[in-house]
Amino acid sequence: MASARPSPIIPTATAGKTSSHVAQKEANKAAIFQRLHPRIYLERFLEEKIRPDGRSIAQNDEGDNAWRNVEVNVGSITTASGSALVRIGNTTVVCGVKAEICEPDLDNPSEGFLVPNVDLPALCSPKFKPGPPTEEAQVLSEKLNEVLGNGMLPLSSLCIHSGKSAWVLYVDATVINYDGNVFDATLLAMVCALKNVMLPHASYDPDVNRTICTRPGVDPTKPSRKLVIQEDLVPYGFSFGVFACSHILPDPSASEEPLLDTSISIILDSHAQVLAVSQLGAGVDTEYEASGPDLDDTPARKADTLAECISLARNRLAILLNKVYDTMN
Amino acid sequence: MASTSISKAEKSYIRAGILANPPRRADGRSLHDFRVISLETGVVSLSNGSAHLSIGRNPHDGSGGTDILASVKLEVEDIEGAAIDNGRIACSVSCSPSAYPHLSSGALDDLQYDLTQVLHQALSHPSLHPKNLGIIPRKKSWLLNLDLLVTADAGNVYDALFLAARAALWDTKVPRTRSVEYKSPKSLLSTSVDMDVDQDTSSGFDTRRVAHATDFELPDYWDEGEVLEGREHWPVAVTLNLVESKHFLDATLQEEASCGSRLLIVHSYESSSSPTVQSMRILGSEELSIPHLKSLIKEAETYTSDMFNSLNAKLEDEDIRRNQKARQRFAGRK
Amino acid sequence: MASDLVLPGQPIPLPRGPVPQLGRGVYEKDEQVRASLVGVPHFEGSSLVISRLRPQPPAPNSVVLGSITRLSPLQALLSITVVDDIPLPPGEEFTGVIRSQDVRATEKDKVKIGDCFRGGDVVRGLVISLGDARSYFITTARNDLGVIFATSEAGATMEPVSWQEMRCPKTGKIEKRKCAKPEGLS
Amino acid sequence: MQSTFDRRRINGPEESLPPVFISEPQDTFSNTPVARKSRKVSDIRPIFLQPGLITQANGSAYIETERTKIACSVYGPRQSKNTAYNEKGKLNVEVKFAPFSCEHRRAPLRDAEDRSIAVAIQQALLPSVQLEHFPKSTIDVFVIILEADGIEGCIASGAIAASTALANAGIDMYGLVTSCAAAVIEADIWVDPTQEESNTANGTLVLSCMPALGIVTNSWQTGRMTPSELLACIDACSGRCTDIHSVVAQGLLNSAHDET
Repeated sequence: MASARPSPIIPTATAGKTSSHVAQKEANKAAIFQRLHPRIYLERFLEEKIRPDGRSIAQNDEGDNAWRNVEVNVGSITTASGSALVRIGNTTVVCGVKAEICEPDLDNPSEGFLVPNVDLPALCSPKFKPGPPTEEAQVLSEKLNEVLGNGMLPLSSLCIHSGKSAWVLYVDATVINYDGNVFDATLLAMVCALKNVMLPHASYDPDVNRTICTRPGVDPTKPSRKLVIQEDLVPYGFSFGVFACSHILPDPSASEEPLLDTSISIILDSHAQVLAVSQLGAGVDTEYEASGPDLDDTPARKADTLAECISLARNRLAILLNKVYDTMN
Repeated sequence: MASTSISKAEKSYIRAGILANPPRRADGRSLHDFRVISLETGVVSLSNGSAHLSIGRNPHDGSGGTDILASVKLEVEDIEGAAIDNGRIACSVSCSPSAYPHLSSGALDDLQYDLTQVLHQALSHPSLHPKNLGIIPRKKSWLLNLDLLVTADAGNVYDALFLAARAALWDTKVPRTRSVEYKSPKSLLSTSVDMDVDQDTSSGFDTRRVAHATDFELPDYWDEGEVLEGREHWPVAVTLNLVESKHFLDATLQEEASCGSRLLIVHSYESSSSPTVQSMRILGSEELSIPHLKSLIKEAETYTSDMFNSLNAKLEDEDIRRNQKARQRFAGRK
Repeated sequence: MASDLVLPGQPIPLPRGPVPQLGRGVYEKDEQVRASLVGVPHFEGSSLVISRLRPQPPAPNSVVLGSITRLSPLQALLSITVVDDIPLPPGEEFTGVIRSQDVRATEKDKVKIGDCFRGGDVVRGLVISLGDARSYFITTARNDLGVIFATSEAGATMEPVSWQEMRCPKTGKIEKRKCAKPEGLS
Repeated sequence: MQSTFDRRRINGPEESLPPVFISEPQDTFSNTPVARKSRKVSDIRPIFLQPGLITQANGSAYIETERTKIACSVYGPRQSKNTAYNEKGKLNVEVKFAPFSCEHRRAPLRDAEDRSIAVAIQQALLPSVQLEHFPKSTIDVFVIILEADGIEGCIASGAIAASTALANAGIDMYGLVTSCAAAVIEADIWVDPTQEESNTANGTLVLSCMPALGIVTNSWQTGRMTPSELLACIDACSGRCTDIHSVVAQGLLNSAHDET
């Protein structure tokens, strides 16, 4: 990728302005350059081992500031059975769980339903228009449905009366601010929301063919209960992007995402075992590493991209776990 | 209602005319005059009550003017577990594309939705609910479908819709019902009219079903029956079109397009003197100060009471006219 | 703490007698000058203004940057991404059109669009008018307007050699464009 | 809730019903208004307003009044697609209830109630925006209701959040719009009613105005009121709107300071 310097596009800053005004002029010129040539803009940054939002990609440090700050707060929506708000950097996702009662399927009469859906409304990013779910929202919902269906929440625990009535959990996530890496944020939000759910006590009354629930706290003999969640199967998602076959970018932001050639998603359980891995596109091009004239890499970089991402994900998981735990209990 | 596009010159000409002293309007009316309103009830033969209303129709060739067709259709609704016990009202306004040729289908749906929203919220409020829409408590009740069709719009569509709705509801006849119950052969006790007394009879029926199925009979022919109870409370609406400090009534399409905003007030007359406000909306972007809004609300009372009285008079002589027609038809039949 | 930051609707205290000329961000309502934007009112030249560095839609005489999306013999379609040196957020753009008679000032009727623009070129233009419902009318009929960035067939960034030719550094091939005069050149 | 099959979403069972609780009988219009615990009848709920929360948008605001949570973002001025040429800009307001925002789950696709609230908010904002500065363009205002406690409260808070987001987006406005709701319950005026209070009310009013200019932008009245009650409601609401205006002003000043 030739990176010759294009001719200066913007008229040079006129001298004599106050420093803050010159700084604003410079920032404005940089913004114009990013809008016209996003790819070259990102290349320039990566040459200095810095990403546009200030995170470093240098290999030597413990790599923690390569990830954006994660904030979780739980149970803020009272009309939902369970809810969670997750913020990864600026990406903000609110997830609410609504529990309803339905008749189980004929072919598995003693199982309830788990229905996860992601909504990317026009509010969260200029690239979305109001209307039915976009392709990206559908792909996200599909991936989340697969990941959450790995037995973390045994559907048999949602059964009220075999063959007659069972719980259906509508897990709806709404993205409020779309700044990249929505999959990780939504997965974390859904997991925290499910952990926050309080199901009222429900009993099926055969002669009226209806299920009656009791509100929490009304009747001590019929307490409401939390969901049965297999702690060791709880998935945590870590996403990476590979730019120009040369740089691995953990937790890509909205400005970086369209420029990535490869997107890698690693899903670990709470014991750092790999639950799922997906890599779309080529990994880091190792021959390029060796012959690259201006990239002073040590041979260690030759390791396979996927293995590197998994190790990065593992040390990030440790930090993430104590953050999520101290908010949960 | 949906403003046609008019040029800036025409717009300022109309506004100047209204602000002038004495005001002058294109068709010579004064600020608070209405165009000719023609009303006819009982126009749809298969409905339980109907009315056809037009405002500002050209008397010679019958062209132009806002034209509304309103019809009421009663349906029996099974209200087994639902929270309603004596009947429900559902209004819906539909606009024929020929009335709004310049609107795309999406915009037409939105307009229909907005008109329906205003009508339904005002007319289906419990304070106006007629008592005689129940048939069998907690089992069966009447669903009153009020459907209004805007076939032509020459301005002032809200007033026309409320007038037509009121006329159609005035004209509605609810067929009388008599509850009938089937006694299961085995039950020996004489069941009282009150259905929900539950005896554990050893009848063949599945014990879980209620012992007596009840239904109802219609003694009347389908288009006779009593009128809706409290039919004089149905509201009337007035739209005040605002031009700076002045306001005028019954605007034509061009006048609607040239005035910045409109205040819609819906009044219902419980006792003949003081009205109650059933709904109020502001539409449009002109400036309106709070004291000015309050004065408009007071003045609206006079307009709605005139309209209320003249409409009642018209409905009375409609009834008389139709009874004479019925008598002649009866006399003609040997 | 609150410096003279004003909010929309807030009356602005006028320093001296004569009511100054009102620029963008302020408006006058029944003899009272009020702010219509959040910001600090200051004087630019003779007019009182509140300036906000916000993306604005193109207006007549605003300088825009855009990339060519479609070419036809009579006009070139342009997707405008920068208006008056303020970039639009990613994903937002306005459509502009450069009619063949607006490409250059000389020999307007003998313009061949293929020799002036190619798809993907970044062009600096001036808005003539709001145009029609779909696009704004743009002109490049000035020395400092025209193609400012183009990639050659070989994929290299080309340098302008004359007002209507650009050269690819890799292959040395000359391609015809209506170039903008680079800044800094006298 | 009868969930229609939609191939673009993950679908649950054909039909599912919200849980029926044993404690409350099926009372519809039980007109026994529950007395207010934490605030007087004429007080509004405390407002938390945070402009500039959504970085991707031109302007945005998040508002919370006890159990009502609304996020709003403003995009534009944008090119208005497939509409005829008009020299005045267009204001397009879209409202969406989150599926988990109400007692009963909301349909994720277009819900009927979304539009009636959008129309009310659009009317509240229309007189305040100087649309003549944006010919041929559209200003999109998107509102998401994360939690709803009273439809009138949602309209009022939605209008406040939208007006704050417009100011945060640097859209030229005549003034900030604030809005307040009131309900008439047995002949006395309850300001800023919650869901149960407005269920027992026989009339409600949502008043939006520009306190800086004393201009009413929207008064949206439903139910039954006597004219004197209506005028009393208008006075109560316009008084509260001025108090809310100072909250909005403070929020905008703080966020403007952080920016510069």
